[in-house]
Amino acid sequence: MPSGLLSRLDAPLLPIVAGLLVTFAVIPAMADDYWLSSIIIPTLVMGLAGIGLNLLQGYAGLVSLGSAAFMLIGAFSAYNLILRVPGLPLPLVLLISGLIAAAAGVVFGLPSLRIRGFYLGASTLGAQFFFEWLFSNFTWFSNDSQSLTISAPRLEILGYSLQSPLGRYFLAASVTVLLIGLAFLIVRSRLGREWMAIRDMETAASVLGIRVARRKLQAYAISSFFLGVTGVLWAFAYLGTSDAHTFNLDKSFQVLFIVLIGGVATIFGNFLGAAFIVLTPILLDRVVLAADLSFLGDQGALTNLQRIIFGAIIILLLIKEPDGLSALLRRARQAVRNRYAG
Amino acid sequence: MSLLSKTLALATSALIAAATLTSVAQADEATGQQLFPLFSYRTGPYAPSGIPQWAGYRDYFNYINEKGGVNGVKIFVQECETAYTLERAFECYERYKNGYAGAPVAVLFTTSSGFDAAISDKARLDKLPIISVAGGRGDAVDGSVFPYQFPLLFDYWTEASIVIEHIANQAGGYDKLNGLKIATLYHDSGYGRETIQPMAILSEKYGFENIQIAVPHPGEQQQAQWQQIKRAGVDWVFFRAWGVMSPVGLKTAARVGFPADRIIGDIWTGSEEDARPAGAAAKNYLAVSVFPSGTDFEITKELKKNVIDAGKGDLKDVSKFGSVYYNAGLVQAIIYTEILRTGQKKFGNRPLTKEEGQWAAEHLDITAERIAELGATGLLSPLKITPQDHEGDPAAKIVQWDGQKWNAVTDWLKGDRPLFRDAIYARAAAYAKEKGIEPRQAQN
Amino acid sequence: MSFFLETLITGLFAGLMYALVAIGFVLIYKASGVFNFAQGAMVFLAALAFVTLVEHGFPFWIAFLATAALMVVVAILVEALVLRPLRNRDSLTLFMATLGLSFVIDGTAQFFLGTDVHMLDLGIDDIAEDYAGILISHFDIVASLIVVTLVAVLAIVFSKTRMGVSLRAVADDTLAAQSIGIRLPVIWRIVWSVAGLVALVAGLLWGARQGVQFSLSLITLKALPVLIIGGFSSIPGAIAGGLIVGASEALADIYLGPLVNGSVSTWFAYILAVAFLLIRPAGLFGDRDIERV
Amino acid sequence: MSDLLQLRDVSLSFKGVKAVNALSFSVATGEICALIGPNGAGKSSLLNVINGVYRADTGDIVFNGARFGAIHPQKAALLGIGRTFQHNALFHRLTVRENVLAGLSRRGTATFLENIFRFGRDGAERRRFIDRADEIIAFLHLDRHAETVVSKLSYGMQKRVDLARALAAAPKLLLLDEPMAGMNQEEKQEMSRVIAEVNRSFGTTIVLIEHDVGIVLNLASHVVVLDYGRKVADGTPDEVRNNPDVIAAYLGTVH
Repeated sequence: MPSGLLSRLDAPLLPIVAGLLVTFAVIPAMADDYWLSSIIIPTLVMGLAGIGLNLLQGYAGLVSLGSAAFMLIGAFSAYNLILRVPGLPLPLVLLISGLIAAAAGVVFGLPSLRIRGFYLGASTLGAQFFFEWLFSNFTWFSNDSQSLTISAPRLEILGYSLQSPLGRYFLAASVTVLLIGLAFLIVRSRLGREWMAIRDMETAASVLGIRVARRKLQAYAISSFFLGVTGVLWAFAYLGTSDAHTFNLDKSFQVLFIVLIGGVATIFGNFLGAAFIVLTPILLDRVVLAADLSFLGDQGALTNLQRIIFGAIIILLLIKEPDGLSALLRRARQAVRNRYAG
Repeated sequence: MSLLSKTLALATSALIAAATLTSVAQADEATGQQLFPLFSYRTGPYAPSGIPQWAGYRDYFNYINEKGGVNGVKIFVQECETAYTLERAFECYERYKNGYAGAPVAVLFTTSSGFDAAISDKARLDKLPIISVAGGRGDAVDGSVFPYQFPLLFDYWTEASIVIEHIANQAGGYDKLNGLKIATLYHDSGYGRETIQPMAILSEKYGFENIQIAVPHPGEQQQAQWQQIKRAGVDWVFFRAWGVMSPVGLKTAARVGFPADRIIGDIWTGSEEDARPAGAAAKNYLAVSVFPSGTDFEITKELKKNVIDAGKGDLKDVSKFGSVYYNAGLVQAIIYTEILRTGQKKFGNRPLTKEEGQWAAEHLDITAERIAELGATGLLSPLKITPQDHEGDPAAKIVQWDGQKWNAVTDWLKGDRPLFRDAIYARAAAYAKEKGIEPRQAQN
Repeated sequence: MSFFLETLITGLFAGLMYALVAIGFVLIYKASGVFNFAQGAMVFLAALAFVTLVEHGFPFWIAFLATAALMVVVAILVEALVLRPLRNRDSLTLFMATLGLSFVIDGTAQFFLGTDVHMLDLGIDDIAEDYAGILISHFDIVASLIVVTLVAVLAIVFSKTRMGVSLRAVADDTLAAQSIGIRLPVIWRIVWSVAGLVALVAGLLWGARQGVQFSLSLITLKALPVLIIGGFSSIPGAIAGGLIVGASEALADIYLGPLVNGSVSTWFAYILAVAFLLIRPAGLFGDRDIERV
Repeated sequence: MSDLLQLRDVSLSFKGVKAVNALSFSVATGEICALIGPNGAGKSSLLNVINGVYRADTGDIVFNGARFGAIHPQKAALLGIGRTFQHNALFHRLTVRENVLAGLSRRGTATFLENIFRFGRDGAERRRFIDRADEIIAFLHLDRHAETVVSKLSYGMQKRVDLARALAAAPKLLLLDEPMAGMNQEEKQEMSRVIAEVNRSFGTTIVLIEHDVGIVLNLASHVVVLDYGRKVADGTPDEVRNNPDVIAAYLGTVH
């Protein structure tokens, strides 16, 4: 139970060291460019997006169907900051972009003070469509680029270029590690506890004197901060180029899938969810290629077949594994332990 | 299933997955062949515009391979479904940019202006030439700034001037344009916005009123836009649609009572797939055409005999054989094989690398005689690329839909490309500055 | 002025068409508490199946009945494979499941029936005619008559038949309804079938206007603001919401759009809906639960 | 003895039905006041009005010298009104200790940034909270379950956690909505002892709703009898016991 961790304030040292070692030594040494660029980086970044939404939805119990809008704000903020404020160091760019997204998150979180459930969910779609329109309609945001795309500026920290796949991986991985740490600090703080209280029983929380409105807006702000930073990474550390439609409704739904598949109110579960979202289409594609299913139809038919399978897997997961992949993994670990202990 | 076996199943499938991912990448069954990654979109809102094109490509490659390949080098087609999303296109790009299964990639056809814009930066860094036939960014014709980009054959700027040329011809001369209202109704994307600048230049020169109206992606609703057009008393509409936006636009025009014969479609808005679903509303609709439809070119007859009738064709719906988009795919496939031949002449009859591909694309010269040898007379006009000019000599016809098929109503029009020269090169220079690119010195 | 009226009227007509899609949502939401994102996919499936049959030479009514039967089959499958296993789960999970379902449905439709654009001709002219200086399409009038008839039929069915009474019982109090012997799975199957039929009608009308292809499934997104304004559980609300969204969106696109150099149709309805929500947190006609503690 | 709480002519209705009808009574500082009456008498609604969950249609409430018609629940908590709930309203996915810590929220002084990054006032607050939570947990003999997720506890235990959560922030006035509902006689006696103990040790004024008249008359020093939203009787247990109206309307019919 993640909330049970609350009282155990300090994380165990060994797994952290091992995790850092894998992240910064083993993976860079083992993975090739394709793995880094097409699988590992997007998994990390989408996992972070999952954390962003999970803080809001899993911990504070608020619904959002417009997560991608805040990624979009982050990405375009970063582009414009680098373009218009020369010499601003990259870490600051990431921070400020996240803060801009957070500010927007507070504004679009205001309805949550009056509305609940799906009315709230559907109204967050307003943010989705509004920002998608805003950033493609006003070309100033894309520096009047004819194609409405923004492309990665020179990414560098202290003069060291991060343009190579490995460099972009280090960027994504460092930010990921920092934000995972931040997420743990948040959910183990009084703020995290009060979010969960509001989630479990809002009236009781209010009666106990928890500042419900303020906590909700803080949830939107922090969630949007995470999403904003994630958006920068998605646009520049992963894709290299993006436009407003990169962060469309499909992306918002993907983030939602990540949370549900990975596990509600978990931190690491989001990366399982992200791996599922990133790998499944590629795997299905490869399986189709390897198994030569061309007798079933052309590539289009096979893509639709993949769509069917993907949809079915999601339904199946929701039915069979209500607590997400992280619960499955936890139980599996338990089972293995029991078998070898006994 | 017990938890343990569940875990084992999970672990096994993960292993199989990892194995699939790596093994497919490492097999070299295609050594000695030339990789052609086909970034297709057979699903999503733009699938109808895509499917016949992929058939055009595949059928021609199939035909060439059956005849032994390009000078003995077979074309290894790897289709990668993008669903017209940038992210899938990126994954496809990463997957194939360094070749695949032992087959190198020489040039990459981007198949969408959107991918072209998004991939161009990566391609420049990877030094991989990208080719967009009758698409891509207009300023990429400047080979000194864009050594790796080839917007071959036709561009949207020239298209704009051809549309104005046609309207001038109908009105009785360029001097009659003054005071006319010409609206551009465009798909709100990089592709759609390409004509904003040339229309502004043309409007300034000829004095017509230039109205620009955007339709948001994917364009399944256009009521307000057409009402606006109707209300403004627009004389002509330059209709730059794509996918579902085309038939919806034509039907909506009919709803508000705007005549179809005053609508001129873009080259990607002028196929059977665009007009036919609009039914009666599309009758007399005009379009700019670079890729003629029809099945009685030498090469299409060959394809009919050897591929279609042999049941090896890619089309599910054979009635699309010889349609505008099918022929567009075919023309692009022909251009590709000619690029390979150009390179092979210099580097030998073997699969080309991307450096060699870049050289080949810059020295492509498809003459009228060569076109006749290919059996493509009437399908393709001569095309000569130089390191300075990455486009060739663009020309197009205006065609009209009679309810069943497209008929040419003009001969080849050339528009007024020199008019844009300064603007195009200024844009290229601005791009070079933004990206810190040192324009290449002329070389041959 | 006449242009204003014309815009307003075409907007109202469009709004009725939105309402048609929204009604499918409302039915399902009332009976099973599921926010069915797959409604758009069902519209698409129905239209595509119908048009394919017509193109293969089947007469209109045969094609209509066959497609209706298909929608019933879909409803039965959905109940058995998705709703029943997910019984008593939270509403977000159910919503996500319908997202997955929408992939399955539109994937299946296109896997078997292809991705082409089909023309769907219902034999109703979609050409504007002049009524007292205002251009109105014949199609709009016929379409709104169909919508009105459909709503009337639904209203009669739900108020006069035993099935309708059971349905209302379930919507009012699921537990009580079960305790008096109403079988939920049966109700679900019926309601999803009815929603499937509504989807078929919506598919035919929208398909005739836009052509039948993938983007039809996107009209879900047009129906959502309608639902927010009207309330998820009210059919009159869906109609009122539809009219409000249709009219205001049309006017905004014409009069606000040019000021911000572009169409505002992708988001305007949503922002309007949020504004509505701030005033009426459960929509125009929705019920607000009193919280018990 | 002064009055901590006064209700003056308070009325509340739902969809036209009067739940509370022009009700007035006072609760003295330090006493245990019981509200009794049949189901639907308006007892829970009354508690909800006192701490702001419902808004009274008319009438005033005076708490600790401050007078208000309606109050936001959060504000009520800040003024020192704590309460427990009739139906389980615990934070069911949190542990017992976390529930109690959440009950301390209104005592928090650090900003969210201090809390997250653990600087400034956070350290002192954290220690203060944990000490206080452990104190309450020990007081209510919940030590063994401190780390248990509350949804895994028995019903009786959950009631106790609810009380602990409400007590944590040391309210001046504690509203207990059927704290013994669903308990057996032994558990009721135990809970009754705990409530008396709270009243004695912390000097907390308590208003409670309870159906078991036997328990109530032993525990409370002041009893208010309600029926259909009206006050039927108001006085000491002995007075109430001997009130003929009460006997007729209520006591006579129960048990």
